[in-house]
Amino acid sequence: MTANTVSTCDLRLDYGTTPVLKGIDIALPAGNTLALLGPSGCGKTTLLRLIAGLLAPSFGQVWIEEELVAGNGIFLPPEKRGLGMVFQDYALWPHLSVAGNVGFPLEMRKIGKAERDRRVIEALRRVELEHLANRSPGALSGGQQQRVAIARAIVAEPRIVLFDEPLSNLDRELRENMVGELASLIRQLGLTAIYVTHDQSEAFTLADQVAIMDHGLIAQLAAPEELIEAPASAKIAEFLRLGTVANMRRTATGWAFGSAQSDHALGPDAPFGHEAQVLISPHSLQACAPEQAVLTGAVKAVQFRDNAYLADIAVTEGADNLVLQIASNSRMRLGERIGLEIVSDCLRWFPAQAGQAP
Amino acid sequence: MTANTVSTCDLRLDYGTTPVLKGIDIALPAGNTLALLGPSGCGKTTLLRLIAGLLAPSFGQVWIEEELVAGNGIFLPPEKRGLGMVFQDYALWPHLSVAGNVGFPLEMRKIGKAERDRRVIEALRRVELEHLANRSPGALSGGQQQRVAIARAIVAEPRIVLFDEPLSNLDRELRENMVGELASLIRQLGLTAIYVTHDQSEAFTLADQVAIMDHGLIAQLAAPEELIEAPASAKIAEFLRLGTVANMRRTATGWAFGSAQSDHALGPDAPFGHEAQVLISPHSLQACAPEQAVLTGAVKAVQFRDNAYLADIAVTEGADNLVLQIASNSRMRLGERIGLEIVSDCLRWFPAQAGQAP
Amino acid sequence: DVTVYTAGPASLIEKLAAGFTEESGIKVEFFQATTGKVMARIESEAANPVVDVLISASWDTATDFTARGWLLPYTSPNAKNVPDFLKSETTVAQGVSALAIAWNPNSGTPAPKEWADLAKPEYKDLVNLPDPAQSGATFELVAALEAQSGWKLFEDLAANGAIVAGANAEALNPVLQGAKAAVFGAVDYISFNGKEKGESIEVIFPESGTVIAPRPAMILNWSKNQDEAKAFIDYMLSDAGQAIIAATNLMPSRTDIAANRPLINDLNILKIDSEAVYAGRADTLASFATIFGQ
Amino acid sequence: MGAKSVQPVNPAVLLAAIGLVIVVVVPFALIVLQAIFPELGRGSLAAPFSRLAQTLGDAKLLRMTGNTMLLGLGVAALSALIAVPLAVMRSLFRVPGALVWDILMLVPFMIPPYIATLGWIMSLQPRGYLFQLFGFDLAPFLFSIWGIIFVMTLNTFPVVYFAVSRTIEAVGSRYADVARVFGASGWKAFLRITLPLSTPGLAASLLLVFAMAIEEYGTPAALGRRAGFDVLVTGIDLRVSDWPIDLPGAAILSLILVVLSFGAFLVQRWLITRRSYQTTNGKPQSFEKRELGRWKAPVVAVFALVVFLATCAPLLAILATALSRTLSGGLTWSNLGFGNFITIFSDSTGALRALSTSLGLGVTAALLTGLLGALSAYAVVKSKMRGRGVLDVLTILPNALPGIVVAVGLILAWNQPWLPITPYNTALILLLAYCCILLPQPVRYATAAFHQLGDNLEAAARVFGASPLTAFRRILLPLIFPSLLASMLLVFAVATRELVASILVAPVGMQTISTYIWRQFEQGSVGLGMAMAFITILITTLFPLVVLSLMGKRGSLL
Ligand SMILES: Nc1ncnc2c1ncn2[C@@H]1O[C@H](COP(=O)(O)OP(=O)(O)OP(=O)(O)O)[C@@H](O)[C@H]1O
Ligand SMILES: Nc1ncnc2c1ncn2[C@@H]1O[C@H](COP(=O)(O)OP(=O)(O)OP(=O)(O)O)[C@@H](O)[C@H]1O
Ligand SMILES: [Mg+2]
Ligand SMILES: [Mg+2]
Repeated sequence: MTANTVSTCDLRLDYGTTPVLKGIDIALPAGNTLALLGPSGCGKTTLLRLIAGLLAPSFGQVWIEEELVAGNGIFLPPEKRGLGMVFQDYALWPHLSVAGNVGFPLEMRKIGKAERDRRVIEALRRVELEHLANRSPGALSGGQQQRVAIARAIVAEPRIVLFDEPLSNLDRELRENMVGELASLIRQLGLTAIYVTHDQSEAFTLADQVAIMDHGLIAQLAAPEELIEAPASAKIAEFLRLGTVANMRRTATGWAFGSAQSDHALGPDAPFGHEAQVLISPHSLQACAPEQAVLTGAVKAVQFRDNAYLADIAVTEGADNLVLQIASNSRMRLGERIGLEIVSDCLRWFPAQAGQAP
Repeated sequence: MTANTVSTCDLRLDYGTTPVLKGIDIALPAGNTLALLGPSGCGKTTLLRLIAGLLAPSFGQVWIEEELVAGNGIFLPPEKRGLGMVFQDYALWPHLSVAGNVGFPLEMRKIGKAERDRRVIEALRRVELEHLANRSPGALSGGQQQRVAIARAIVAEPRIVLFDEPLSNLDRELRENMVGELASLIRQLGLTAIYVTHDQSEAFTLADQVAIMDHGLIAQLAAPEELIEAPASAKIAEFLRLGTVANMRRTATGWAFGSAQSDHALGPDAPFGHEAQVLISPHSLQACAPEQAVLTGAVKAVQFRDNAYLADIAVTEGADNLVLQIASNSRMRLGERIGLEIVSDCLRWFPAQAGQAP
Repeated sequence: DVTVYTAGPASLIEKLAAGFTEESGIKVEFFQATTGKVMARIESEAANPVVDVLISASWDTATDFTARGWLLPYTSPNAKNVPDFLKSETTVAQGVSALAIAWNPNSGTPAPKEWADLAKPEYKDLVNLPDPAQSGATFELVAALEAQSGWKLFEDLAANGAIVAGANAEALNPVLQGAKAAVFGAVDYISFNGKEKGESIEVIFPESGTVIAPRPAMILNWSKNQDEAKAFIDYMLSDAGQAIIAATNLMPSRTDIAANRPLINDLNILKIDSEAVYAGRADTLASFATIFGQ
Repeated sequence: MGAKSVQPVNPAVLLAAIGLVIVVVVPFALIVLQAIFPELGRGSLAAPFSRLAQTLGDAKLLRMTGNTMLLGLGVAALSALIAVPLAVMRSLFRVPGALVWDILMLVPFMIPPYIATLGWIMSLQPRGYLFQLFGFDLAPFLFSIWGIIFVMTLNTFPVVYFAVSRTIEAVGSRYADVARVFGASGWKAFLRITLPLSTPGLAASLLLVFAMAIEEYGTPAALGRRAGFDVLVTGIDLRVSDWPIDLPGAAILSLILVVLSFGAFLVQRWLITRRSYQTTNGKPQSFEKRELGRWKAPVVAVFALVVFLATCAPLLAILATALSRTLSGGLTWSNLGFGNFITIFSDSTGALRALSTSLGLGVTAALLTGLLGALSAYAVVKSKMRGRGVLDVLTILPNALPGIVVAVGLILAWNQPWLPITPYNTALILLLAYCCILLPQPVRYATAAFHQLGDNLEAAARVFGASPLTAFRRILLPLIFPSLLASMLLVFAVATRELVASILVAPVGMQTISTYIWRQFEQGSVGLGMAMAFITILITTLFPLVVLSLMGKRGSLL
């Protein structure tokens, strides 16, 4: 079980002269799930297409079950790679019914009619669509189409499944059910999966490893906990919305926000005037009375998030319009002034850097 | 400003003999944003299409700016309704460049070339795509296509914009930026918007009113806070994932889970043996040592959510496999036994009912 | 202006029109096609006809139009030298063609002299017949020969591999190229024209006789340009007009005009009883078709 | 803004309806009336139905109908066999010289069928060119049903080629690629996905081919008679060319043809409305043609072979005849020369005038039928109007009408004395005839293309403020343009050489290329006619080439 089911080596792809993937290395052991996270247009779909055999790499190799399938002048066509895939745009065949779409991979595996029908219905039941088996996919809602695409990808129980944002158009309840379904399927069948998503909780729930992609490169590849506990850079921390990244300057005794002189937080030792970035996550902050606090701010916005309110606090100290987020069980009033206390051992420090957005 | 910009009255739509919308009443004052939430296939897109004039209602009326635009033998074609729309499937025109797609609504308004170019670039800048203006939409990633669709919907600054899951394929960072962009646009221009989404935080951030749709009907229409504080039914509470809905039975002194006899929670007075449902949200639970607790359970799963870990706790008491969620700043170990304490005044009680899934 | 509908060679009507316009200053608009197409057009236009002068390739149409009362009686002063059988109260022939055997001397077959020669083994599979259903003259030839000696000749031809091949020109082309040796009943002037151009083709009029196809010209009684129409008829029958007709290798209808080819008086013309023949047309065509396995 | 009553009439639909009434309904109605009232030509409604029994009682009718069906199905089947593989290569792969092959495949349409057939006869008959060059002939094959099907297929298969290649190009390779991910081999993916998805184009073009084959006169007349193979059109032609003219009989027989093609139409309609073929949707996927790799040479060879048979062989026969001093002289050096060409160039006024008339008519007919075809197809496929089925039926009526019958219908319609103005006896009547005869081409092509378009593309345009006509012009028309352009080129090619209807309705004094050529044949000047045919084919081929290159990038869509 240590053999890698899917791996790539220095995989590159150019569209014309524009490089889209600039050297991707992944190695996914059998039975593992890799989640791909990354900003829009960073090359996630392209990577999946390369693995599926829908594109040939400009450079580098792809191995599937220790067999070289692309690169070095070799190119194994998609049908020989034995994959399942959920396409980002679904790519349902308009001329086949829902059942026809879902049954196709089984037909290709020469599975008899009776068995096929049974498995099609089973797959449709997993995505809660068995009642629409005879519809044309054009007469389905967006979310229903997406679920047909999922059913089609898993119906033949391929060893490797590529999911390209498979749940993006589903409501949250269904999404959670589907995540559960997929997780149990992956576990039961020992599937290896690559899972592109924009939903971190989905990624962290399903994946054994998470790859953060950025501009055609993998910025960090780690287990979910590790990613949250130890993001490799401020950029990744920001991308994962783990909290606010603030620029700090070393004072004589501690660290101050921006150009402010008074201490705001404790941190690593460094020469006076040294700059660094710090990740301040909502749970490294505690609200307190504004009078006693070293840090104060006004409530700028309040959002409801999952199970608590998240308040954006515009910090008064320092000159760089810093906004921190704090979680709270009760809704704060807009404009309300509050004090903030930083729990210093929850902070993560990064060396200062120029660019911000990942 | 009390005039309703968009309203519908007993709006119904059947596909063939299947009713899809069964009587929708909404009334949206100018400058307001209505978020539509609802399970996949419940009719959200259909409602937008009716408002846009892409479908004629089977029954009922649609008013736009106090003018009857559909119903009673009247039907105003879409181009006369002056809307913008983000289609769920983007509906980009493959033969036009990105700029051509975005500029189309301006062309239809006979806006001169120079002005048009300026506004196209501005709209593209809002969605961070100005560098791709000359690409063909077929050569974009899914998320980039979606952003083109957004730019096209807002470029002409129509008074009313319909958004059909406009951010579903964007990464979280971009999504939050875009929500901010849209919110400021809506505020600045006084737009009236209907916003279909599966992301509650998006809905609650943007919307003045939220409508929960279910099977072609509006189950609840309320302001975001109200929806969270006072969901109209257990079904809605479950759909919104506000917590776990548990079946309770009245004991002599309080309420017990399922068929258990000992008290687990305080609640409204009722005859002995009476049944009810209760919503237990993560913040109505507190972890405590298992020895002293009336309620104990084992950690079944842990997810990372936004800013905290959410643990699923399989409750030991009661026979009905109850799973409660509890938020925690630290990751709990799977299988760990913990005690739970219920903060009774955070509970919401509903009369017992049969069906569960919304 | 005068509008002429004509079956027959385009070059002929072009030259006649040009000559007439030059002489009289009257413009001629013409429509030229096969007899069938010309008639179909007149038939379709019947509600609002525009034709003044009609020149057909089949005398039969003239008879029929006269019977329908569509023709304007007119006898041209120039028609004096036209034999009686080529004119009537309403109609006068512009020129005459005859049917003949068109034979390719390069075909390696002996020169035929008689219709019956073409049923000989030397001509096995080498004879074309124009379709009597499509060519009025061929029909008359078939009817006349049948009246003379029954279907035997045609049965022999069919047994010898003779083939029915479309209208006149279609039947001739394979003979020119050598696929066939002879046409049984070719329209003479087309073959003469070919010969003039250097094609290897001989036109043979069998001694036993052949049929002629006079080309009747007539004025329609609905014509609004009757004087011009009459002038046109006069011109066609004038020396100049008849010379143009002779130059296309048709026989001029006036007996006093010379031509570079055998004339009516040189030919043995089979007598036919038009009325009876046309009355039995459908039967004749059906028997013919049966013989040739159509 | 003034609200309108429910679902206001879409102006595109209205335009289509008006156009169809003028171009199709009027002549067709008169043909039906003519079938019923034998005396209609004389403006009398006497003796209705009197010819029906006699015409339908014809003993040969059943056999002729059977033969007609056989011919139509045979030609359609063989066309599909030849055209589909070529179309697939052309649309999914980068075939070297694709545009040149396309233009060359247009040439068969520019060769009048009777000339092409004559070319084949002169090539394959005993002592024909084949014999003169290689010492054998193929006469038994040529003068048989197989020969007829072969020759007619070579004249019609490009209809299928263009339609299917455009359809598959719109489908792209994406759907097949997806099938391959799910385990289908390349071949399986083609059979199960690409081919079914190209059904709209395939079915539509096969319908066109079927209709063209059953209404074509020249080839079955020239080749079929010897094989004892007569079809309905030869019967129809006999009735209009044999005195006494039997217009009602011809009309009745053509209605049988219409019924046959209507049957084919119903099958086609069932095929393309049974399922959805909307492959062009709002999430565009760019599609790049693949390289042929080591298949390049074989594929080019196949293209070359087909083009040689369909285009070069008849052209060479035409050229050989045009260069021959005499037919009987054969292909010897001494018999060859440019005499026929010199004759044409020395007295070129008539020819030039005919040429410009035909080119003008061809272009106008292509534009008009293109527009009307696109509008009607839109009305039928995309509008939700009630009665659009009727429009669809209207567009196929002229499909199987022989040109000569259309011509009769037009004369009957437009030569009524009470009409204040009439196109009759002007060039307009030719235009009407061409539009009526050729309208089915753009309609079928556009219908197929519309079936591939997702509904939301138009919906989006409307929402963003485009009126129905603007949405049609800016969004739908460009999206179906590749198909439409191909069909308009077909219309152009056919209209510039249409003979059968032209002969009958051409205004007095006006010649088209085809009537000009035909008159040369009539006089026995085969060589002269062939020379003229050759020249006009060259010119009509150059014309679209020039237009397409002027159109730049959009022209290369072809
Ligand atoms: N053409 C059609 N014929 C029949 N039923 C249809 C058709 N189009 C949509 N439906 C059905 O109508 C219902 C509502 O569809 P709609 O697209 O409005 O759903 P939705 O709420 O937008 O869902 P989603 O969140 O998945 O996009 C669905 O159950 C769908 O299956
Ligand atoms: N045909 C093409 N030609 C040129 N560039 C392309 C083409 N297709 C995609 N791209 C570019 O390649 C990049 C990667 O695209 P890809 O679809 O892999 O992104 P992605 O990570 O899946 O994004 P998303 O989350 O938006 O789906 C994008 O910036 C896109 O613009
Ligand atoms: Mg993607
Ligand atoms: Mg939807």
